[in-house]
Amino acid sequence: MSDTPLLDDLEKGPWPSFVKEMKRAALKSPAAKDLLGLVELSYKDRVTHWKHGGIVGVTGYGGGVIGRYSDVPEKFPNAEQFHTVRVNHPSSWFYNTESLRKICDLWEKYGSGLTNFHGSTGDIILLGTRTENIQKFFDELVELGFDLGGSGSVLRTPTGCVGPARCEWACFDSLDLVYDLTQTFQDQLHRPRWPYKFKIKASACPNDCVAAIARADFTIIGAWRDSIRIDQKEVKEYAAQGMDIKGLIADKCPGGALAWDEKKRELSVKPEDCTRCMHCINKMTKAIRPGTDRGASILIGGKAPIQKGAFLSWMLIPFMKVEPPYTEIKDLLEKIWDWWDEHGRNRERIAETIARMGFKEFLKALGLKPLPQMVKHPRSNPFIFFNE
Amino acid sequence: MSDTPLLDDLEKGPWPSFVKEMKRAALKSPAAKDLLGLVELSYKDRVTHWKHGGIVGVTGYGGGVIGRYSDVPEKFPNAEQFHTVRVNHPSSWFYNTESLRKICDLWEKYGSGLTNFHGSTGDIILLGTRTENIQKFFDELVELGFDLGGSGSVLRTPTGCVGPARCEWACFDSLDLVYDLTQTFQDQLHRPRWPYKFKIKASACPNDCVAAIARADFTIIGAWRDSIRIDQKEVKEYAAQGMDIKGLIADKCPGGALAWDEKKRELSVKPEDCTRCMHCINKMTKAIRPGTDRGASILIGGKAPIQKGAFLSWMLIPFMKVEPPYTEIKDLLEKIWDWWDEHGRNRERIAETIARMGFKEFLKALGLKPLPQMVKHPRSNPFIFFNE
Amino acid sequence: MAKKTDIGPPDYRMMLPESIKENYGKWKYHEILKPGLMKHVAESGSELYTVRVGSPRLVSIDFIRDMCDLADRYCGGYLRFTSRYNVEFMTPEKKNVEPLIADVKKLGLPVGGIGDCISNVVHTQGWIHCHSSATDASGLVKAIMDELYPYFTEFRLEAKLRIAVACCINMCGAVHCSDLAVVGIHTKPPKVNNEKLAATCEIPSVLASCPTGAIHKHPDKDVKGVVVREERCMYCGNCYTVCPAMPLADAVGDGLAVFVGGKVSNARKPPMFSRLAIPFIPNNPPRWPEVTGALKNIIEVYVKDARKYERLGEWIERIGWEKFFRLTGIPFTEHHIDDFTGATETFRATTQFKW
Amino acid sequence: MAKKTDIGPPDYRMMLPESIKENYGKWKYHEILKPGLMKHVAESGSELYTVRVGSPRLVSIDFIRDMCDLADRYCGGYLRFTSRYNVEFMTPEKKNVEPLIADVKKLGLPVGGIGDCISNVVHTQGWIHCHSSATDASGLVKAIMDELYPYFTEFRLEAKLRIAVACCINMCGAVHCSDLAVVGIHTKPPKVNNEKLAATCEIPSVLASCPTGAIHKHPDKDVKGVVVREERCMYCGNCYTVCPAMPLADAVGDGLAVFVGGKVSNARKPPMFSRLAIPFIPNNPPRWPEVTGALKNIIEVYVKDARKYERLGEWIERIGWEKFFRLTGIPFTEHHIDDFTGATETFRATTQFKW
Ligand code: SRM
Ligand code: SRM
Ligand code: SRM
Ligand code: SRM
Ligand code: SF4
Ligand code: SF4
Ligand code: SF4
Ligand code: SF4
Ligand code: SF4
Ligand code: SF4
Ligand code: SF4
Ligand code: SF4
Repeated sequence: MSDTPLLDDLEKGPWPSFVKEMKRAALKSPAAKDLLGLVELSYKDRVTHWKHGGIVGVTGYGGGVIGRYSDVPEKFPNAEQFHTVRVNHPSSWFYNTESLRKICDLWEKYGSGLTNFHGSTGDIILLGTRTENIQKFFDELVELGFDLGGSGSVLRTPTGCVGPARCEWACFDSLDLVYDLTQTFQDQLHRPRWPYKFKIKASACPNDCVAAIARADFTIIGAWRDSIRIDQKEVKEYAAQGMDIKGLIADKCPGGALAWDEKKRELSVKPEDCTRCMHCINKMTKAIRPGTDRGASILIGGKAPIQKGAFLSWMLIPFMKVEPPYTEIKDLLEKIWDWWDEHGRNRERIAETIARMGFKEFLKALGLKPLPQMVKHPRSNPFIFFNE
Repeated sequence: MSDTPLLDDLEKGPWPSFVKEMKRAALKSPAAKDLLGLVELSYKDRVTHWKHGGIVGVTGYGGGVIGRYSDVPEKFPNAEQFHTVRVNHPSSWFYNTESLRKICDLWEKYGSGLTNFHGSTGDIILLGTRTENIQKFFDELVELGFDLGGSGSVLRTPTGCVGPARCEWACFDSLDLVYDLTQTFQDQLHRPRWPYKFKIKASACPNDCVAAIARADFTIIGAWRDSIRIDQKEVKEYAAQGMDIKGLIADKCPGGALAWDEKKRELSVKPEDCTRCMHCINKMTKAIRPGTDRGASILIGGKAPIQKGAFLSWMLIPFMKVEPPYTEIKDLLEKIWDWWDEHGRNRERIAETIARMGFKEFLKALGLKPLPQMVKHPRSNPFIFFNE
Repeated sequence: MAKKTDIGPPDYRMMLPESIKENYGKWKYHEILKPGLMKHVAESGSELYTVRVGSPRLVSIDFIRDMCDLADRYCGGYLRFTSRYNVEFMTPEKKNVEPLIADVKKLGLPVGGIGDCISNVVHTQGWIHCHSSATDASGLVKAIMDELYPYFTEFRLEAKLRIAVACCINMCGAVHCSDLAVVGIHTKPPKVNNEKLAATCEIPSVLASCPTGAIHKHPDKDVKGVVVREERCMYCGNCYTVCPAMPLADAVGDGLAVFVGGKVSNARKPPMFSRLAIPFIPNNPPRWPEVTGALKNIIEVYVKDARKYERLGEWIERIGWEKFFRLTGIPFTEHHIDDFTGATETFRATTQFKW
Repeated sequence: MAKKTDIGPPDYRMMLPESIKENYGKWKYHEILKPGLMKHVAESGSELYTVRVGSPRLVSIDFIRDMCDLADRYCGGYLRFTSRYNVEFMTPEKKNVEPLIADVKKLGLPVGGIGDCISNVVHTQGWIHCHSSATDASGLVKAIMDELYPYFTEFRLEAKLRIAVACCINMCGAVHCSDLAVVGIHTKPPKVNNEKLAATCEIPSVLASCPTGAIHKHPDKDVKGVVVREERCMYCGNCYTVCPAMPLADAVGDGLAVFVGGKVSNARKPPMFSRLAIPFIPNNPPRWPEVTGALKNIIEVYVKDARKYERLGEWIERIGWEKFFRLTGIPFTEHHIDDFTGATETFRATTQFKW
């Protein structure tokens, strides 16, 4: 009888099975084999069998590796150490098979052969190696042209959506921007110096396909300044195919910018009322497109609940052009980091520092002028500090 | 040349002038005359000339009179003391002229002859008398069948809308309820015992014509459990007169409960989706009426900004019948006061105590079961206390 | 002899005219016939006409006597006041209506405020009677209503528009949920008088009174008193409420803030708080032209752009705050950005905005 | 010799197929042809077909090699992964599409997730690798997707539906803004091991780590360590993150909470947070039937009642939370009522509600 009955059950069913993958790895790696046993034990005990991570890493870097030790080494000696290496992915997770195969070979040599494509920040997660392998692995990884991603109180691996590579709505080059920022800020990415982690994500339009607004301290989302472009011929096409353009498109426009003329079968827009929500564009891909004067909005502070509660990023700069060498964005980042470095408390994300110090103070430090676009609505309380 | 040039300017213009009224009073009352001079001085200096109130009142009561002294007694000796007496109004501010005239005569005898009909809590505000007059005035006031209203950390004078007396939408008897509660809780109204003030207001339907939800710690607002009643004949009338029933009524229904049949010219309602907002009733007074199974919702915590910020009252009891002797409401009030008395801090309104202790604790103390109607939405954070 | 107390207000039944007693709770519908005049019709078919009359609220007893005369002449000796200080004369007799209105006008009083109008202004004491005041209330209201008079006496709006004035941030009245609210504010910290303080206040309770912790024991051991960290002070007046030795009133520092877009009713949209439109306008009695001008501007922009049945706050919600500031030309400043408890709730967490 | 460092990731240009390089930034529109298949058309008229394939995310290097084989065979040696871990094969050659799909299916992998589908589940480490975990992530995801499989491979929805799983409240992933989120939670306070604590942690930082101030110095002077005021503990795990001597994991106390109605995109409605639907479901590996059942129930109610293009959260906003709880039959408890910072914002400040 199998010694992993609980996990075996998860090989059944239509969705691809991670257990099957663990067993594939186990064929070649004793560590992976012991991992199976250890996880089976967790399924039985209903608790984790991992201990708090110790500090492991590569010389010169303060992050990129998550140390991990099991609390049942006697039972599963080969999984006693099971450190994770975070490898920085290429922009928008595009790969040529040659690079991928080389990484696989390297991980076969130094690791458990188990991996996550990808971690939820966006790195290649290589699961399970021993302390003594880490430096060797790293040295060879660099030879392949790859480097580590971030962990700890550093700049985390920036990510961006597929954007101009395969999407007609990209308002800036998310791949190039992410690549450039990642290269420019290598030092901030590898060497902890801040109160806490800092994340950058770039979605090239407001659909936000990398969930930047929810997960990134620094959120870059595509925008345009002129009007959506409507092809009335194609609009008539959709109408002819029976689409309820008034009910499903115009009436759902949050800005009330769209008007449907049933007689003329034409859709007109009042650009000043368009909030660029993407809905009409999303649903009438052949007829409606974003404007041509493109750039991005910058939002600040997105994060998960720990500790002061979850925040969605807040509008900081309604519109800026986003073009190489991206000087404006880089200067902005430096200013933000300086202010956060100075005022942030330990384990305080930028949003929490802003919440504690006040948005006003933050704007002053950045030399930005207050705009109504920054708020849902003005204050309702009369407790105004007038002292300047 | 007049010695009140600034105030004189406010006698001009179409809106009735309080200055004219002050001058009318000044003809008979030296105190009123000096008040004119004192207020003119404030208009000149752009600051108040009143000092912090001292404790003045009538024997046996802890409130009902606001002591007030001027900081320029030498200039205006007759306004040196200018105390305010708060007289509890009859329900919904209905009067017979006989009672009104008697109060006027009394105030001519003991006061400045100046008054507010009414104060913004709802009392008759009699402005300007001296300490030695207060007890005498009170003794004669009681003979007229009137009594003082509340001030300080007491139950403040309850108020209610015109309701069944002249409004077709009343879901309970706001006049009788307010009268009964005021009589029942005379002790709480006259003798301070709480952390802070406590206000009760009753609007007999969700139009809330006494702004109870914004100003009352204990907010009683009319509601019905069954369906609005639609008279299709009258609906057709409105349509015939050219009312855009779809656009102006059905589409504005917050619950999406209304459907307009253009062909049949009929308006139908899905009662389960009606949130009783009153809009369709308000705008089609002849065609649509509230349901017949009537009562009230109880909300808690409305208040102004001092100190923890302004609050609108929060839903506490979605529906209860409101009938004499109003036992359910009275018991609820007693329970709330007991809890607040025990846990409230000095100068902390009930909303602030609830905010500090948690709604959950408050519900437990009242023995109320949690309902989704009490919240805009459930919590979004995962910080749940499971310990019971 | 033992004094009579705790009798409470008189029984409301004594105060109701026959026509109301008969149809009490049996009203069927109402019609607004013209500004300031409405008719309620009972199940029984009997009618009741209501004439609404504007009052300055701060009145002499002779004004009340004038009202009584009219009520005796036309309304069987009964009248009422509204929750916004207006006087309401009610009669079942149609023939009484026009003569009544004529006599009201003879007294120089406005008829109106019913329906989609600006009604009377909920307001407070101000320099007339309150030590906390940062401005006067009666004078502001008079200046405002002179300016907006036709909105009371004529139908010029798509919905009700409710105005409130408060002379300090205690906001006596439903100020924080008004379509338009004018609030007196101090902008200078309290002037501490330590002799008086030592004499009349308990230092611990003074320290405790300050929500921002701006008040501290006087550094100099020998001085029994306190100092205020001025940069921490938000001029809320809590300290003054508990201790007379810390007045905030200041001829230059005191003035007005304007809040907009609040509502109380549950009609269509839930109740809304008013939001800051103008952080500070200096006191300029007797007419406060900058204040009346600002209100007029907002109202005129609203009237031009609003849709049928749209309250001011509903209109702003539809067009967006950024467009509100653009259309009204009111400058948006750092003061508009919330920094009180829960401020983060007011930040914009979406890419959606208008230019 | 000095080690090479700070080279960063490889240049993305090396990773792009010709067909993309040519039309980079020049795409015109796209069409979704069937589940898991879409076509992008460039200004130039050239086409690109994308086949999306579901992945378990936790995979062996041999799985990656399988993907490489397919990419070499059909896509000129290029492929990509999505922000939700799916694999995307792209080819300009229409003729390649069906053979590719056939080979993918041979490997037992699902094709789908494009358009109005349930896509892959954003998730985390769980018992596979994380010391903080209150549950497993990979197993939950497998159990959930087995149950919801047809929603990935067929069009059964009116809008996208995004699911996330996190194994503790650190919520690694956009969990807090997902249509459906399953979050591992501890419900028992940390078990303090004071010997270990004295050895490995600084007591001040342990005390400071607790947001609720539940951790106190040990009353007994002789014990170098801390005690936890259990009634103050909200099981957030902050203390454990800073000190290994305070584990929260508990076989009985650990389980899952379900949050619903979040979204990230700015389409139509601004982004929304997910809100608590089910406070606690005990861990029941390997299949967590109570969890998969709960999700299925919510989805089926949503599918029945939702309108075209309505995300789960938009649907709830339209019908109201009280109706959501009624239709799904999920009990509303005191745990649903917020008591964290800013809780008062979540209370209902209107008379508007449904029964
Ligand atoms: C590996 C990964 C989950 C996964 O399986 O994909 C992960 C794993 C951990 N996260 Fe995370 N986080 C991961 C993405 C995230 C994300 C999502 C994102 O980055 O887009 C979030 C939410 C966004 C955010 O940052 O707010 C996230 C929010 C957290 C938090 C809460 C931080 C907060 O401010 O709310 C913690 C707790 C902490 O930092 O102490 C945390 C901590 C951790 C730690 C280091 C546990 C700990 O406290 O030491 C986990 C290590 C697990 C392990 O043993 O490998 N992780 N973590 C993700 C990183 C992989 C990668 O590099 O691609
Ligand atoms: C007279 C009146 C204004 C008026 O001209 O109508 C008034 C006058 C004062 N109010 Fe008020 N309040 C009056 C209705 C209100 C209302 C409206 C209401 O009751 O519907 C409110 C807002 C609702 C609320 O209670 O939240 C109100 C909120 C305050 C506050 C803030 C309380 C809070 O918790 O936010 C204070 C400050 C305090 O209590 O220390 C206050 C304090 C005061 C004091 C006593 C000043 C003080 O701090 O000692 C004022 C005395 C002025 C004077 O010299 O006569 N008054 N006060 C109103 C009472 C007349 C009456 O009985 O009918
Ligand atoms: C007399 C009075 C009640 C009282 O006991 O004194 C009253 C009486 C009526 N109200 Fe009111 N309301 C009165 C203050 C209010 C208030 C409170 C306030 O203004 O501070 C509100 C809430 C205002 C707000 O939301 O900020 C109020 C919100 C309404 C509404 C909802 C309006 C809306 O669309 O939001 C209606 C229905 C309507 O007008 O369509 C209404 C309707 C009515 C009706 C038609 C009810 C009826 O069938 O008799 C009454 C006369 C119509 C009118 O005045 O236009 N009444 N009404 C109050 C007159 C005050 C005044 O002199 O102007
Ligand atoms: C490939 C990917 C970007 C990437 O760089 O990897 C992507 C690609 C596309 N997204 Fe996305 N989205 C991707 C993650 C997201 C996310 C993030 C997430 O799921 O965590 C979001 C935000 C989800 C949310 O709001 O919670 C997202 C919200 C959208 C929307 C807005 C949907 C809505 O109505 O809210 C659209 C437009 C639409 O579908 O109508 C869209 C549309 C698209 C289009 C049609 C854009 C285009 O023209 O190529 C792409 C394929 C359609 C599709 O997948 O249905 N994409 N898209 C991601 C695929 C993830 C997956 O494997 O399923
Ligand atoms: S975020 Fe916008 S531009 Fe980027 S992939 Fe999604 S839809 Fe395309
Ligand atoms: S993008 Fe959104 S806001 Fe702009 S017109 Fe289209 S639907 Fe309206
Ligand atoms: S609150 Fe309702 S019942 Fe009371 S007067 Fe106003 S409309 Fe009539
Ligand atoms: S009362 Fe309001 S919610 Fe109810 S049907 Fe009428 S408009 Fe809709
Ligand atoms: S608002 Fe302020 S100043 Fe005006 S009466 Fe109330 S407490 Fe006094
Ligand atoms: S005014 Fe308010 S903030 Fe300023 S010192 Fe006094 S209590 Fe503190
Ligand atoms: S969610 Fe919690 S348990 Fe899961 S990986 Fe992140 S930190 Fe670890
Ligand atoms: S789990 Fe959180 S709340 Fe509980 S003791 Fe640790 S830090 Fe404090």
